Parts: sequence; C-alpha cells; structure tokens
Amino acid sequence: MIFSTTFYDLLGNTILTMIPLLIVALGAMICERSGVTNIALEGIMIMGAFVSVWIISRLEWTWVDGVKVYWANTNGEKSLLLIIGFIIGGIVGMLFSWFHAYAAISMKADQTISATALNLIAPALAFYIARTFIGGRQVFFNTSFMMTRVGFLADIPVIGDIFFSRVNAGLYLGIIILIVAYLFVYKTKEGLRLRACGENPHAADSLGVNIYKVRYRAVLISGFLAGAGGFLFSISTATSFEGTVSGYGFLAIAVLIFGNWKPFRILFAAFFFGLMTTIGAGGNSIDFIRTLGLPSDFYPMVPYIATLIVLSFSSRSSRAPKAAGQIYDQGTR
Amino acid sequence: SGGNYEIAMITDSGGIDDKSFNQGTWEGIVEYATENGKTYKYYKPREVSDTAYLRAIKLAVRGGAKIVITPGYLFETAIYEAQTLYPEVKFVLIDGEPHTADYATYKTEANTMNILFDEHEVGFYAGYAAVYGGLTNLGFFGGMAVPAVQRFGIGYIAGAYYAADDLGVTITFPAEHYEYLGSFAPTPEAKTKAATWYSGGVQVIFAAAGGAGSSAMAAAVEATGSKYVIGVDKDQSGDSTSVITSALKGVGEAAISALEDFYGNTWEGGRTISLGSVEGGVALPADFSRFGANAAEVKAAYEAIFAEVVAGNIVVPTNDRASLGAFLTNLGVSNQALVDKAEPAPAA
Amino acid sequence: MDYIIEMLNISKIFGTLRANDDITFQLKKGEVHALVGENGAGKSTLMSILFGLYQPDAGEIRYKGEVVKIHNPNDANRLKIGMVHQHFKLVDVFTVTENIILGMEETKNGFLTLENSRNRILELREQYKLFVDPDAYIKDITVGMQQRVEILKMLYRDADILIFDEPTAVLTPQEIDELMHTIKNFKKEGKSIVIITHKLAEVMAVADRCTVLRKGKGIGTVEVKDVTVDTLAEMMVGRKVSFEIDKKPANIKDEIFRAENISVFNNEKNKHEVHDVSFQVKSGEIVGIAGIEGNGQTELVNVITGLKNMTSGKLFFHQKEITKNSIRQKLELGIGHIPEDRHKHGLVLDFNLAENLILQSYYLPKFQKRGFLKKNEIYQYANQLISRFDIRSGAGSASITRSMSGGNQQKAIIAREISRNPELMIAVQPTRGLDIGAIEYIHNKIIEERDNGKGVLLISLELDEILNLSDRILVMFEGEIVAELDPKKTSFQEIGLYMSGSKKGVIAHEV
Amino acid sequence: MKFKNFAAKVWQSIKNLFKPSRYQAAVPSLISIGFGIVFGILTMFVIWLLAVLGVFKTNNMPEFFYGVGVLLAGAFNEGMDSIADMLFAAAPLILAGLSVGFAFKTGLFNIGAPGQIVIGGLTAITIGLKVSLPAPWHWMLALLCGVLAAGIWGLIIGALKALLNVHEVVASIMMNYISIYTAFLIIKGNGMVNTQTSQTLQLPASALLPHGEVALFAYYDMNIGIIIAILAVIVMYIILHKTTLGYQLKAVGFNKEASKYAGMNTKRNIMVSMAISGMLAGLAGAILIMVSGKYFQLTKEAMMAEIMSVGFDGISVALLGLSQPIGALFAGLFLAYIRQGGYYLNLANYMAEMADVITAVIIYFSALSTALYAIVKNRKIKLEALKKLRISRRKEKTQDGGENV
Ligand SMILES: Nc1ncnc2c1ncn2[C@@H]1O[C@H](COP(=O)(O)OP(=O)(O)OP(=O)(O)O)[C@@H](O)[C@H]1O
Ligand SMILES: Nc1ncnc2c1ncn2[C@@H]1O[C@H](COP(=O)(O)OP(=O)(O)OP(=O)(O)O)[C@@H](O)[C@H]1O
Ligand SMILES: [Mg+2]
Ligand SMILES: [Mg+2]
Repeated sequence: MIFSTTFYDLLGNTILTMIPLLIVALGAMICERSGVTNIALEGIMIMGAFVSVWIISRLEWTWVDGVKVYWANTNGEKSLLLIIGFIIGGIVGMLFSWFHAYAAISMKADQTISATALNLIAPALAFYIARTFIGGRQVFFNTSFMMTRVGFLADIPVIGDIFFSRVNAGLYLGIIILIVAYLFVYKTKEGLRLRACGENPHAADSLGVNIYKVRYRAVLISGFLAGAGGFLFSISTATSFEGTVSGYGFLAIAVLIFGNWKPFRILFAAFFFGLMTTIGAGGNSIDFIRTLGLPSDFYPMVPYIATLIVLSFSSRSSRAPKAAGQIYDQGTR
Repeated sequence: SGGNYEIAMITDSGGIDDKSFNQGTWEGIVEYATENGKTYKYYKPREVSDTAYLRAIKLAVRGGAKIVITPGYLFETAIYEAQTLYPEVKFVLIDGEPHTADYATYKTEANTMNILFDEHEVGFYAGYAAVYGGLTNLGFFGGMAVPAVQRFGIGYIAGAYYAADDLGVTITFPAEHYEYLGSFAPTPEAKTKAATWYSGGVQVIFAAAGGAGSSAMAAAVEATGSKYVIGVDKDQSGDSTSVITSALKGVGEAAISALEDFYGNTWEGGRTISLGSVEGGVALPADFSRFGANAAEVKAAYEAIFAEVVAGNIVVPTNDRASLGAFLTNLGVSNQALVDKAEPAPAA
Repeated sequence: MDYIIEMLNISKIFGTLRANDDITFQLKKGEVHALVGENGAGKSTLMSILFGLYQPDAGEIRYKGEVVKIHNPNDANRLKIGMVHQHFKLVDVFTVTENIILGMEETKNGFLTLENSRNRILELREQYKLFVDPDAYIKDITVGMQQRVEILKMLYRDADILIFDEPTAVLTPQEIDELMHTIKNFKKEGKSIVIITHKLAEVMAVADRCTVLRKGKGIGTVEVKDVTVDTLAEMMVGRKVSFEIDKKPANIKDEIFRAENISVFNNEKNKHEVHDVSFQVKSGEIVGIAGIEGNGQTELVNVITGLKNMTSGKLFFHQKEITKNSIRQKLELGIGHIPEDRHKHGLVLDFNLAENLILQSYYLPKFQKRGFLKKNEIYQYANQLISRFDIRSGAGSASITRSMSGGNQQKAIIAREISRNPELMIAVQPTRGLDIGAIEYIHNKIIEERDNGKGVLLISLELDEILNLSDRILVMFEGEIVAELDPKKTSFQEIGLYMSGSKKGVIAHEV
Repeated sequence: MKFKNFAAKVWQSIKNLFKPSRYQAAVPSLISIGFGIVFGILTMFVIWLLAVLGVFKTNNMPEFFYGVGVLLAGAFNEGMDSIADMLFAAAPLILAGLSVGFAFKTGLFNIGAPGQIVIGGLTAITIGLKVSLPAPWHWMLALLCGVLAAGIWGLIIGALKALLNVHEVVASIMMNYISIYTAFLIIKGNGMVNTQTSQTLQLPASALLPHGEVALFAYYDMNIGIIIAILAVIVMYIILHKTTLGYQLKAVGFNKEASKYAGMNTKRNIMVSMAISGMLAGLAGAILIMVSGKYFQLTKEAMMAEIMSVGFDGISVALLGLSQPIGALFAGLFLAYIRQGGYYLNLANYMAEMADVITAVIIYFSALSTALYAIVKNRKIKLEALKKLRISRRKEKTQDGGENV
C-alpha cells in the first residue's frame, strides 16, 4: 500500500457515513427540484429501514432441525439479500411517501405539516408493530454490506485498495444512483420538465406539462431512495435495528441544502460530512488529533461545527428551486 | 376494570426489550409468573424523572400490584418514597438502594429488597478469558460512567492483566481504547470508533453499552482478521458471530428468586443482597466454542479462576480507581492513564 | 361567414366575482381581432379559457363549427391555438431553446437531444425576423427578446390561431412597429390573431374587428374601419374620456435632488448597469426618464432610494449629501417612491389595507405609542385615504390587499406615497397595465404634485406617458443618459431612436 | 380617563380574541382532532381483534372498551392528580409551540427549538448549581439566564441566515447536535455530574420553580410552569398583534422586499425574531428542568428522548395551533391531555405510544382538512354565484333576445 492504513480506514468509514446521506439527499434533490419540499425523510427512512431489515432478518436464516442456519454466506448470496432489502426498503418508503405526495400535491396542503406528520408517525408505528408482532424493539440481522474483495479489481494499486477491497457495497449503489440521478435531472426530458415544475410551474403548465404527475413521480422517487437509504443506513451501522436512524434524515436535508440542490455538490457535501464524522468518532485514536488533547465530548461536535463553518462561507450563492414549497394552483397568478 | 396484576414491573426509558437488564428482569418475571400462574404486567413511566417513576409505581399499585420490581438505580429515589407510602406492597430494586434525592439518607424498609451485582467479577472473567484465548489487544465500550458499568470495565482490566501475568504475555490496553460513549444507541459514530480501534490493532472490545455494542459487532464482522466483541448482561452470541463470549448478569434469576421468596413467604426485606460468583449472579456462558482451537483450555482456565474468586483467593477490584491501581501494581503493571479513564476523578 | 373559433355565452366565476359573464366571442379565419376593455374586464380570463388554462363555468367553444372541449393547453395546441401571456411564462434559469421545446422535447434513446429543435428555432427566427440567441438564458435577455421567445414558442408548435395578451405594454415604438409588422405577416400567412391591448391606436393600426368587454360582460364587436378611437374608448369605459391632459406651464424653482456620476457595476454580468449618470430634479418639474426596459432605469431608481448599493457617485437632497443615508432616512427626508413592481415592493399582500397604508410610517408617534400600535388612528387614517383616493375593495380598511384588483392596489400605493407628502416623488411605471380610467386619474395626481411645487422623477416605458407628463425628458440607453430633450421640441420617433441607441445626442449638463 | 381608554383597549382586544373569525380558522383543527381520535380508536380495535384472533401472542390481553375509556378520559383519570400532571406537562409544550409558531409567523422555520431548549435547561442547571441565592431570586435568575442564553443560541441561527444567507433549517439542525455536546462539556467540565447516575446533580430547593403543597410528596408535579406559559402566550399575542415590533416582524415574514422598501431593517428583524423564538424555547427548557427529580441524563439518546423531543413536539403544537399564540395554548393543553390518556393505556394493556400515533394522524389530517375546508367553502360560494348568474341571465333573455352585435 502507498498510504497508511489509517488513510484507508478514514476513507472506508467516511463512505460508511456518507452513502446513506448521499442517496437520501439525492432523492430529496429530485423531490425539491420538482417544487415539493420533503422534510419527511427521517420518517420515511425509519419506515423503509424497519420493514426491510425485518424481512431480511427473516430471510437470512432457516431452521435446520431446530437450529438457526445462516444460508447467506458467500458474497453472491449476501449481495442478493442486500438487493432484496434495498428494493423492499425502497418500495416501503415509496408507499409511505405517497401520503406526503397526496397531501402536498393533490390536496394542496401545507408541505411542512404533512411531512412533520410522517416524521411523527413513523417511529411510533415502527415501535408499535415491532412490539406487537416481533415482541421486541430490536430486529437483529447478520448481513453486512462489506465486500472483502471485488475480483481482480482489488489488485489495482491504491484504487484497488480504496474501492475494491473491503468496501461497503453501498458505495457502488451510491455512485450508480448519483450518476443516474444526474442524467435523469439534466439529460432527460423528464428531468427538464421536473426542473421546469420546480422553477416555474405556470410555464410548464401552459406548455401542457402535467405538474401533478411530475411532482408525484418526484416525491415517490425520493420516497424510494429515502426508504432504501434507511435500509443501507441501518444494515451498515449495526447488527440490529432499534427504530431509529439517529437523525440522518434531517442531516440528509442539511446535505441537500449544503449541496445547493446539485448532484455533485451533494456528493461533496455528503463526503465532507462523512469525513468530519469519521474524524470526530475516530477522534483520539488518530494521532495528530489526539495530540490536541481536547475533551472527548468535543469530537462528536466536529462534523456539525465544520459544516456550519463551511456553510457560512459557501451559502451566499446558494439558491433553492424557485417554486419549492409553494402549492401549485392554476388559479393563482 | 384495569385488572389486578399482582406482579408489576416498572420499565425505565429502555423498555422491556432493551436487550439489557430491563429485558432480563422482564423475562425472569414472565418465566416465574407463567410457571406459577400469577398475573403480571409492566408499566412504562410518562417520562424519565423521579416524579414520573413514582406515578408509575402508583399506577402499578392501582393496577393491583402486590410486588413491584424496578430495574435500575434511577428508581432509588422513587422507591424511597414508595416503600413508606405503600407499606403493604413489596418492592424489589435491582442495581440500587433507596435514598433521598440529595443522598442525605439511605433507608430500606422491611417491604423493600435491593439486589446488587458483582459486575467487576464477571468483567474480570471476561478479560481473563479474552487474554487467555490469545486476544492480547483489548478495548472497552461503556454506555456511560455509572458504577455498574465501571465495575464491568475495572474487572475487565484487572482480569486481562491478571491473565497476562499468568501467561507471561504482554497485553496492549491503551487508555484511548477505553471509553464511556455517552450513548447506548447503534450509530455510525459508534461503528466508526470500533472500526478505527480494530484496524488500530484491537482484537476484542468488551461492549457494556447496549445497542452501541451492536455497532461494535458490525465493525468486528467487517474488519480484516478475526476481531471480537464481548457481550454483556445476556448471552449475546446469537446477535452476531463476532461475539466470543458474554458477561452474564443474572437479573432474570434475581427477579425469580425474589418472587419465590415473596410467594414462598420467605420474604426478608429491609436488606441489600449482592449477587456475585458465589450466588451464581454473574458468570460467563458455558459455551466457549467461539474461542476456536483453544476453547477447551480457556474453559478450563475460566473454571479454575472462577473457583479462585469464589474461594476468595482473588479479590477483584470494584469500581474505585484506588483498588484497581493497587491490583495492577501488585501485578507489577503500571497503566495509570487507563486507571484514570476507568473511573475519572470527579472534576472540582 | 366561416368562424375558426366561436366562444358562445362563456361565463367564468372566481369566488363571487364574475370575471366572464355570458360573453360571446367569434374569431374569423385570417383576421386580426382586437380584444379591449378596462382592467379586470375579463380579457385574459376569456383567452385563458380558449387556451385551456381555465374551464368555463358555462358556455361552449366551437372550432370550425363543431363543439370542442379544451381541457388543457395540450388540447389547445392540438387545435393549433397558441398564446403569448400577459405575464410571460418563462423559466428564467433555462435557455431560450429549453423554454421553447419544453413539453414537446425530442429524445434519442432516452436522452434529450436539442440539435434538431435548435435548428428549427433558427429557421423560424430567420423566417419571422424574431432575433434572439437560442442559447442565451432568459434571465439575461431583455423583455422584448423574452416576448419574441414567447412568440417563437407558438410558432414552434406551428399554431394557426395566435393570442397576444397585451404584447405592446413592454415594448419601444420601434419594437411595437416590428411586432405590428410581424402580426401582419402572420395574417398574410392566413393565421388568425387575437390581440389584447389597452392602446386603441394599435387597434386602429392592425385590427380588422374589435370586441369590447366591460366588467366581465361583452359590450359588442365592431368593424374597426367603421369606428373611431373615441367611440371605442366610450364603449370600454362607458363614458366619454379625454385623452389630452390639461397641464399648466411648469413654474420651476430651485433644485431638490441631484445625482452626480452614479455608476453601478454588476460583477456577475461584468458590465455597468448604470454608468456615470448625472441629473437633477427641480421643484415644480416632472423629469421623465425614457428607455427600453433593462437599460438601467430600475437600477438607477434602486440606487436613489437605497434598495441597491452604487459603485460610485453622489446623491444630494437640497444640496445636502445623502449618498450614505439609509432607506428610512431618505424616506424621512421626503423621498416618495411608487415602485415598479407593486407585488414585490409595493405591498405586503397578506396585510390588510390599513396595515399597508402605514408601511413606512407605522413607527411615527401618530400611529404608535411606546411601541403599541394605535389601531383606531390607523384605521381612521386608512378610511380617510380610502375615501380621498377612492380606493375600492371588499371590506374597506380591513380587506386583505391580495384580494384587491391591480388598479386599486396601485391606487393604494399612490395614496400612501402622496399622503406622505414627499418633496421628491419617484414614480416608476405608475400606470403599468392600468386602464384608461385609472391612468387618467393617476396622471392627474402626479401633475397635482408637480403643481404643488414638488419634484417628480417619472420612469416609464410608455412613451406617450413620458411625452404627456414630462417637463424634461432624459433617455437612458445601456445604463447611460444619451439625451436630454424638451418634450415640446421632440417627437415619438426621435426618442425611439435614442432609446434604441441608434442615435446619440449632446447633453447640456447643468450641474 | 386614561384608565378608560386602557379599559376600552383591553375590551377591544378581548372582543378581537373571541372574534368568530378566529374560531373559523380553528374549525379544521377541531375536525382533524376528531379524525385522529377516531383513527386511534379504530387502531385499538384492530389490535384488540388481532389479539383475540390470536394473530399475535401477547402476555396480557388488551381491553378495548376500558382502553378507549381511559384514553378519552385523558387527564381526568385520576382527578386532580392527573389534571395537575397535564398542566405540568403542558407548560413546556405550550412554550415550545409558541417558539416555533412565532418563528412561522415571521416567515422562519425554527427547527432549532430542541437545541435552544437544551441550552435553556443547561443554563438554568448551571445557575442553579453554581450560584447560591435565596429562594425567589435564585430560580428567577436561573430562569432569566436560561431564557437569555437560549435567545443567543437562536440569535446565532438568525445571524447566520441574515448575514451569511445560511439556510435556517440546516443551521438549526447543526446547532441542535452542537447543543447536546456543549451541554455534556459544560456539565462534566464543571463537576455538575452525579457520578452514581451520570445525571446532573439535584438542584437546590431555591432553584426549583415554586410548586404548591397540593403535592403528594416532598417533590411535586404541578408547579407555576403553566402560569408562566399562559403569561408568555398573552405577551406573545400582544407583541404579534398590537405592537410595532410584531408589525415589523410580520411584515418581514410576509414580504422581505417590501419591508426593505419601506425602510425596515430586514436583517435585524430576522435576527430579532430568531432570538425571541429562541428565548421562548429556552423558557420551555428551563421550566422543564427546574423541577425536583428531573435531570439531564448524559447520553445522546436520553437528551433527545427526554429534552429535545419537547422541541419537536413544539412543531406539532405550533402547526395544530395555526402558529397563533392562543392556538399554541390550546394545542399544548390538548397534546398533554391525549398523552395523559396514552399513559393510562398502560392499565388497559395498550402501549402508551398510541398517543403519538393519534397526534401524528391529527397533524396529518389538519394538513388535509385545512385544504378540504377551503375547497368546500369555495365550491359553495361558486355554486351560489352560478345560481345567481342563471337567474339574472334568464331575466336578461326575457327583457331582450338581443345577442351580441
Ligand atoms: N385566478 C384568479 N382568481 C381570482 N380572481 C381572478 C383570477 N384571475 C382573474 N381574476 C379576476 O377576474 C377579473 C378579470 O381578470 P382578467 O385578468 O381577465 O382581467 P383583464 O381584462 O385581463 O385585466 P388586465 O387588463 O388588467 O389584464 C379581475 O377582477 C381579476 O381580479
Ligand atoms: N380600530 C379599528 N377600526 C376598524 N377595524 C378594526 C380596528 N381594529 C381592528 N379592526 C379589524 O379587526 C381585525 C383584527 O384586528 P387586529 O389587526 O387588531 O387583530 P389581529 O389579531 O392583528 O388580526 P391578525 O391576526 O389578522 O393580525 C383587523 O384586521 C381589522 O379588520
Ligand atoms: Mg389581462
Ligand atoms: Mg393584525
């Protein structure tokens, strides 16, 4: 290796924190670019994570004469499980976000209110169901997103070490989603219409673009990514899910705004935040930081303070989609 | 209605499924009650505050409770009030002793029984087994710095160095690999911390930190080389393949024996019993298979050291830095930094 | 006679208001049909219905004789109906091309391809002489160009029935001429055109027939060649209206306000929005600033009032320098400002009328005591202004301004500014989009101010407004004052030439 | 004479208070409360049914009818005790709701209330433990400092927005996390930790909010918190609707550009309203913690679940209360009431979280019903207008068949 292990760990752990943020924030970007704000991400993540993790935990083992036997052992089988979980999480998130879409788009309701409602109900509901049907808050699972080696690619120097050995499979998903999201928003006609709806729905409407359809689609997409992101988050954070995504839904909103509603700036924002979190958590086992000899309660603050500092320099030019958060009503002129 | 439920448990914020002693206690109660056909139920307080806990106890009594079991030191003040308020009701306080909010007066009425555990002993076994099993680079996650958790940690340190001394190996346990996280939740932060430690060479982390332990397990599974976690309170080997052993704490058994006393009219309240190795309150699980090749020796060594402790030949330091310091010096070890971390000297 | 479009007995209701009340409108193939009426007469609404933006509550639409339902603009497009809206419907962060193709994009294996569309636009541009850069961003081009984009939108969807909603309100005489020319071309090609306008001269110039609306009702349709401007005006307003303003000769006294070498540099566009502008306003005169939208008038005004910072230059009020004064200080000194955009700057639409009438003066002892609002005084004051300036609204002083008609919103602003009794009144586009009645009223108010020895700085895109009111005319082009003219000695055409930069004059600076 | 005007003013504002128009606005909230409770009851029924059918096994059968009883009985389950509990619990909720609602009224989304609550509580604790003063002064000082500190915490967010254009939602979220660890730092750094429980130390009696001796025990449930909250409501109502300050803040909230045009200092106004919003949250935090037997627990989760949650509840309260001070009062009381009911569900073998489900559903429906209400109203108006139209047209027709020229 050319770099020290700590360097690779730093990257590895950064990726761990960054990927769910990236994916969820990208979803939110698509949503807000269509003119609908979505602060329900936290709730949607919880819902998606809860159901998908639950199902995964049921799928991953079977009883062989009274003994739990994990069948998903090889990378292949694990990946399969992960794909399943990812998709289930996404679908659940999608269904859940429909409530937001219905209220915000069809009913022209206040978007903050309906989103807040979803944030409220998700943990309560997950908790309730878990208690009642699983008999416990936690859902334990055994699947991990870590891939030891990705074939020959792992042998490429540096690149291989960073991207293809001991990587969080989420990384690939994240990158794929990033690229797809970018192409969708900037290179397709749906994307053009999406942005038009977020900037000036009246213009889009007068050209026969169906605002409602575009916005529904956008909200559901963000629902899917938030749900799937929730799954990624919990599966790569621990071996159990306890009905919380510890505020990462809100952090994703921060990342979205930090990223100025643009895909690659969102990537940067997520990476920056992930890096800071890693430094904060790795804290006193990273030598050059330990030498500072700060109180241990200072380290967890690092990512938030750092983000605020960066924001106060970078926010001057930040610009939200013009129509974001505004109810669209043909009548109003 | 509202029913009459004779056996009542008040949960703390964790709830009956915290995979820790709330759950342990609850399972004990359920086991006893179902076997003996008693009515039982748990109550969740409105919030975390002495007042709310007391109200919950009130509610339990209103619900027909004859015996109220409360897990955790947070109930100390509430029980202090309750025991005099409801002399006809029996109270079992696990991990604590009743006292006033300002700690001025401790008082345990005849209708109250306190159960403490010798976590330091099981911590000791955990550390001992780990090192004996060849894991010489250690770390510790504590949820927060309270006596029970500190006892786990201090015993762990003591055990580790004791084994090192026995085997004549040197172990690595720097102060920065011993932390009270200030969190019981599984978070990326916790996992990152564990991952960083593991790649820094740590082989095993004793996680007395609830869900944060689960993050350590995730990190262990994904780390290169074989990395392990030592579970806490219950046998957590089922939670992850990385759990090499667990520091058992018999809260369930404690609850059961208390109930047996109560229903067998052998209730002796007004006292604090402390359950250690002798009483079978703390131990490691019988299954050592995860130690792999040398599972057998480790098991044997553990049983030997267990006997020593029971016999009183080894006095495991409890939750004060002084005794830990002394213990280490006897072994000819000096790791003051670690000792300070284990029980921080209260700031001025 | 074959009608291509017939709108029969159309009614449209907003809340309790009958925007269209049993209107019948018939468009012949290949004719230019003018649609006139006061503000709020229902012109835009009627055409929005034809374009599928609104659904009529009663009545039917016929296309070439058979009944059609137009549920949305797509249906309209299918019938080859296109519309240039009064308030342009453009996405300003998109390029011209993107704006034009939106809704009928071409894709190659899933991805957007602009090439063909772009070429098509270039062709249309040549064919109709509608010059605009297909790759420019809307936010960077002038209103005139934006209108061309709107027209190109229609042509791109090769519409045969073209609706123009007040297209000339924002154009220079030259641009207007061009537009009229273009419209005639369309007619030659056999397209049918509806043009909504307040300027009867234009009706006379291009229209074959004219339909007049008043207060949501159809007053009638006439052959333009059979009528005069006055008859049309009378049909619109329901009474005789005088066009020439009786204006006493100005009696000009000493200087009130002076601007010295004002410059505003825009870093993003990397050019001067205002460059080295100097002028003065004397007591008792109206100084008119003419110019095409986007030549620095807005920036100049914002600098004077303090909404924008200048790069260099000085401002003097009664010879005292006020360059660094805050907006409030300027207001207190006695500068009144009728803003260009009544919704953005003029009013807090969610406040009621009373609350809006004290927007700059709420903190004065008159309306406030130890931080508490004197509600009674406030509402009394409001009621005074309401009666004095005859502001009409649903619930009087307590009516939320959002619910008021544009004309009355403007009246409210003018009432507020005049009643603050400022030394210098800066009036930007005071009559934009208002009807003859309202315009007449506001012009008289402005002249009243001047006759009371106030100084008035009038910025307008409407040349005849400038010519009729001003005692002195400054023309702005690309941020500079290119001419100072005497309204009695100059002409429409001359000013137009200066405005479009094709003529530069020597300016007698008297500073 | 002077007194007369004053009395008149008061009377006017009281009349204003009870203007039917205000209740008009409340109708959707009431409808949705109805919806929410019905939904809750249905859910409880389903759970009961599933339990009876043995779809899931449970240690104790839920008791449906009894459960509905205690839920609806809410704060009346244990007479005075539970009423006291409700008022006690309502006070911080009301204040948090005021905080968020006030920010809403002035065009800001103060999702930073949770952090400001932490700072308010932290400061109160610090003053309580580190300063020694006789009774009234001590708690008053603690309360005051809590309010001010949180005000500054809010001001930071406001300043970041006004001066550096940092989106207040992001700033708030960051500040929330920062507040937790700031609290830990200060508490541990100054030996305010109870090493036995890893909680903050017990506050001295002089630093506790006064509480009546209606109490059951030495320490007590109901205290003057609710009175403080009501005072705050009145003050905020007056500020918002009767003062130049409120006028300015609302103006800037509604239309920043126009306010600037009118010579108001918009940047300052944004900072001021964030500061005020923060102060209200700080007040909530202080009265939340200045209670015997209530502590900061030094874990992230505990801080979120026990302290910051009040701030997030504040959002619900504000929304349910239509961002109006009076609204916050009622919404706060209602939330406390239903939570109380949820708490007693313990007895009926339902989980207390049912209350949260109900609240969430209520919020959701309040979003819908506001819209629905508007739609229905417009449709009614429209139909009438149309009827008029037809009639008048029939008249015209009969007068003259004259169609357009
Ligand atoms: N979407 C709407 N909601 C409510 N009222 C409306 C709406 N659109 C138009 N109106 C009202 O209907 C009436 C007719 O409006 P319209 O825009 O058709 O008038 P107009 O003839 O175009 O006036 P102008 O010359 O100012 O454009 C006006 O009083 C207007 O306030
Ligand atoms: N002195 C008065 N004269 C006439 N009408 C008044 C007077 N005072 C109040 N009103 C009417 O009563 C309404 C409510 O008055 P006020 O503005 O004091 O209440 P508010 O609480 O500020 O209303 P909002 O909640 O809309 O701000 C005002 O909108 C106005 O219509
Ligand atoms: Mg119009
Ligand atoms: Mg008001």
